[in-house]
Amino acid sequence: MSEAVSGARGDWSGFSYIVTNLARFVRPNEITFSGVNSALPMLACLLAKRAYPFAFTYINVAGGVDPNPSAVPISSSDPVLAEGSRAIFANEDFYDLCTRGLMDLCFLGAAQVDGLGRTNVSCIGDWHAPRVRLPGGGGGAVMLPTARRAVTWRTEHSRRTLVETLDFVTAAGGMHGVVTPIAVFTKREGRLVLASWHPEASLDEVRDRTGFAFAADGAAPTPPPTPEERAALAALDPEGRFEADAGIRLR
Amino acid sequence: MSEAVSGARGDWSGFSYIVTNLARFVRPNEITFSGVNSALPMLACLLAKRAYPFAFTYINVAGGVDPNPSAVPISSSDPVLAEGSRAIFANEDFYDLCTRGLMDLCFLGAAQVDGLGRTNVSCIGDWHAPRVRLPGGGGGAVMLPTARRAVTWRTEHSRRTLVETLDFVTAAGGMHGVVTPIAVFTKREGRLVLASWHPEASLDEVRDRTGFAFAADGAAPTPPPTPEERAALAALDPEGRFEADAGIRLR
Amino acid sequence: MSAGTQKIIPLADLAARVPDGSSLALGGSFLHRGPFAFVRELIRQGRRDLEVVKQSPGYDIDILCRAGALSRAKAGIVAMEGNFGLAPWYRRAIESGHVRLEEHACASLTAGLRAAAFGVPFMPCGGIHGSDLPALNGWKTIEDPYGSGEAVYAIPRIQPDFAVIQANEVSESGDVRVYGTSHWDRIMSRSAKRVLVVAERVAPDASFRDQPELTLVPHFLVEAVSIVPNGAWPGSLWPDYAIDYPAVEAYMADDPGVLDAHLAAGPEAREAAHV
Amino acid sequence: MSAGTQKIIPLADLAARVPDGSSLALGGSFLHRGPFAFVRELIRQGRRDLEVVKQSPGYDIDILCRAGALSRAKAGIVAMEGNFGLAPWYRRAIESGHVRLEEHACASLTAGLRAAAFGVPFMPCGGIHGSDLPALNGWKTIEDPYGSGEAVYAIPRIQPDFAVIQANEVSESGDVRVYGTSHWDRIMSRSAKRVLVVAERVAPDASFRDQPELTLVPHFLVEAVSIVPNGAWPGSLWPDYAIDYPAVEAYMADDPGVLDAHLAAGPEAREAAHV
Repeated sequence: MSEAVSGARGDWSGFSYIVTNLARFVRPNEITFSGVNSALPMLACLLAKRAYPFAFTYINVAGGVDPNPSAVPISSSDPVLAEGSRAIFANEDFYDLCTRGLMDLCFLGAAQVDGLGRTNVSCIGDWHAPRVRLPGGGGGAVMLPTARRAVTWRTEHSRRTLVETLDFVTAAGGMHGVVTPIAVFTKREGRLVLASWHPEASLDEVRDRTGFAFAADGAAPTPPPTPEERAALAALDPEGRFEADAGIRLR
Repeated sequence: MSEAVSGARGDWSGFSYIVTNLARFVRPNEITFSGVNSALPMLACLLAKRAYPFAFTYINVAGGVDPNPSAVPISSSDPVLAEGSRAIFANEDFYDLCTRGLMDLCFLGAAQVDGLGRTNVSCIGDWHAPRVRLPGGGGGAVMLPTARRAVTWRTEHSRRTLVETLDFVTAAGGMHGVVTPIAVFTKREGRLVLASWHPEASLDEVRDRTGFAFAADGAAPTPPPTPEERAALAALDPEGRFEADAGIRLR
Repeated sequence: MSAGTQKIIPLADLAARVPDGSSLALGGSFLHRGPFAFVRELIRQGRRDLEVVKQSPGYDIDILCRAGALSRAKAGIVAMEGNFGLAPWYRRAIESGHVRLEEHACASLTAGLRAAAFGVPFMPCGGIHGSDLPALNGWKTIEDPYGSGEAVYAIPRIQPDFAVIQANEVSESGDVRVYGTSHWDRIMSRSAKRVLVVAERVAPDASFRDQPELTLVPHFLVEAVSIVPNGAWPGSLWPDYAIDYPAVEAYMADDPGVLDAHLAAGPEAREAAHV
Repeated sequence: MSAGTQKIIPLADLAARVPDGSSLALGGSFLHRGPFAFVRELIRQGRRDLEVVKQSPGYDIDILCRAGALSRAKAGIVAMEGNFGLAPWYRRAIESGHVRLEEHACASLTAGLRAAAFGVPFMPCGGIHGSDLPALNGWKTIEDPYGSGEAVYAIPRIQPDFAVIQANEVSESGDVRVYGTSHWDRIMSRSAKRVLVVAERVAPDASFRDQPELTLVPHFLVEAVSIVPNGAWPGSLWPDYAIDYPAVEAYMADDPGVLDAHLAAGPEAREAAHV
């Protein structure tokens, strides 16, 4: 039995925690975007469409605008994500939408995040002689400063992913939220602050495993998934395939 | 009986002279463009397609690419000019094509032309207090300097249309040819020079009626229309409607 | 911009969204696929101090001048076209100083709209060198910062308050489809603060799902839509109808009562009269 | 660019037009609608010193690195995607210094292509502020010459030698049609010096005449075309086929003979073997 199904019994997997908390950044009537290399935000957007009682515009890197994909693809840029769309809103278009200030919520990937919400998706080590060459920021350097809100996620919560000092600043600007398997951060006065932690974790654990200092006043355990959120995720990943592929552990 | 038909009998109307000589600027395998307010260049491009034994790409302001219009429209921007086209190449596209240097031949309108091949399509008199507000240059200021060759026409050959000093420089740059009812100019070393004159006119008449000085070495009477050119124009304007609307007189 | 709400409203309500003083990017070109019923409705509602932003306006700018509704224009070329020559009321409005023109090349106007669409303060534009337009408009050149030696004119951002697009078909949610050339409608719809649409008809959502590539403007960029059959009259709307030349000719007459008679002859007015 | 000539040629001839050292804008994104048969053919022909210009390359850039055919890249994000993670041979090529990367944001790369397409030496690009990328690439800011106080990054013109587009359908003359998202193919086709196309099939000219609005690249911008059914394998080509995940997984194995076996398994190789 998959963790997605077990999640429905009461414990809250890291996979479900990330997808659900990404979805909770979606707001009514806004324009929300998910990109390449972004299976978890793609699932979050599809979850929000199913679980929340409000309308919003979901656009994605496959050119889809409020699509009705016949299947949930492994690749978050799969053209099936434009299936059922009444328009193709292709790459130039959604980047321009963002730079002219109309992208309400944008999910962007990161390898490292610092306490200012800046990201590194370029390299581990020196850029010119990297220990690891990472994918690169894709939309980041342009979208992070220009989207109204940008949100990222890390499947590992550790001092190597949530760092005091980035190896390289791929993108800077308005990161509004960060979700990990055990915590949700939001931004306040230019710095990431803890909004909530996984009910099975604790403030101390989050501090221990985070490389940057952060405020936590007002933070509390994350409200558990609603029945609608659970049902939506179960419907999107009935076999637990995405959950298994993601391989996310709380610890 | 229309002048177009009478033109087929031997004399050469100003209308036929302009259309035919505009068409003669079209070269094999090139990209040629006709725009708004440009019935004569539109007819010239359609004539070239019918009369000349070579292929070229005809694009127009209606988005057409080598169209097969079911009728020749009165308006040179009529969407019928995209009929039969296998692509729509819309306004942004053809302007960009020109600015990046790929527009081989571009027909551009003018009210006044000077000896440098610059044009005024903006005003008669002072721009800020014009005696006559003219249409404006449309493509001119961008296309004239960036097209490989630009050609214009005037339906009146006079010292008020072919001037020593423009009232306003709407567009400057590479005007390669000018056709009037009685003359064809081309550009040499930065100035318009006479290439040929209407067989019923003369070099003296052209000098008399032209406001700018020009060289005329090598100029001669314009070769009369070929049977193919006559037949093509007759087919495009079988009723002489365009000829009548244009109302062009040699004198 | 809202998602999923009912966007199809009467033409009078659509035009009522435009306050006095607004700048309007109008779709189409000359007598082709312009939002002409919309423009007439603005006149009926007595709108004043408008600005037209359009590369090649004609009938639309002329009738706005004739009605005294216009104070400013940004345009590349203005004419009635189709043998009708200059736009006479526009011409007089400029010559008399009642309307202030910012004269453009079509492509420089597009460049200004691109700056708005791309979210940058200015846009380099090819050509223009040697023209008197830059001095007129205060356009500045920028040297290529990468040392090519090229200097290019920078056109300042142009962000109209509204883009008004005349379309063939919309979906029930306001997705916009246009046949034939899209003129500058795409960049207008991406640069304006708000997008209004007048369409000939509603087409089934399924037809948009079948060919989403044909959609020029997705619904979420569209604020509201009116359905006005023959709304581009007296102009053309490909492939549905051609220019009504006799109607344009009648409009051109400079006699008392002509404007009122013309406004009354608009298909949207005759439709409203039946209600 | 020629008009009306026969443009459809064998894939080997198409790839032979690309000299060593060329820069190539490759259409599609990650594993979707990329000109992958073309890329494999370049490898078979032993091409060297190539540059890939693409916002989101993956399999294409990885296999070129694996074959030692690449020396430079301009890219925004590079990954195999679809659970395969990083592109391993690309990663090694960068880490070892065998390939020189100009790292972009996807939109900055688009801005550079736009500069080429629009015929200007540079293009302002939104965002970027605060990133280390400008220092890396020597990108300069330009103050808005119209006094807004905004400073914007100028991206230098990027003009690839070739754009190579993987299409669903072409007309007999080389008009190009793509279904679903066009990714960055449009701007690639307008910025490169030469445009080559690989298509699944030829569709009748009449179908292009019926819906000219669907044509992404008109024939006169296209130099030559090859017809290669399944040419985007092992990637997807909507709506005809999806990613062949087992084939990608087999490709990922770091064992001797894997690259050769993979090249031999390409539909274009199997087709050629039958000739």
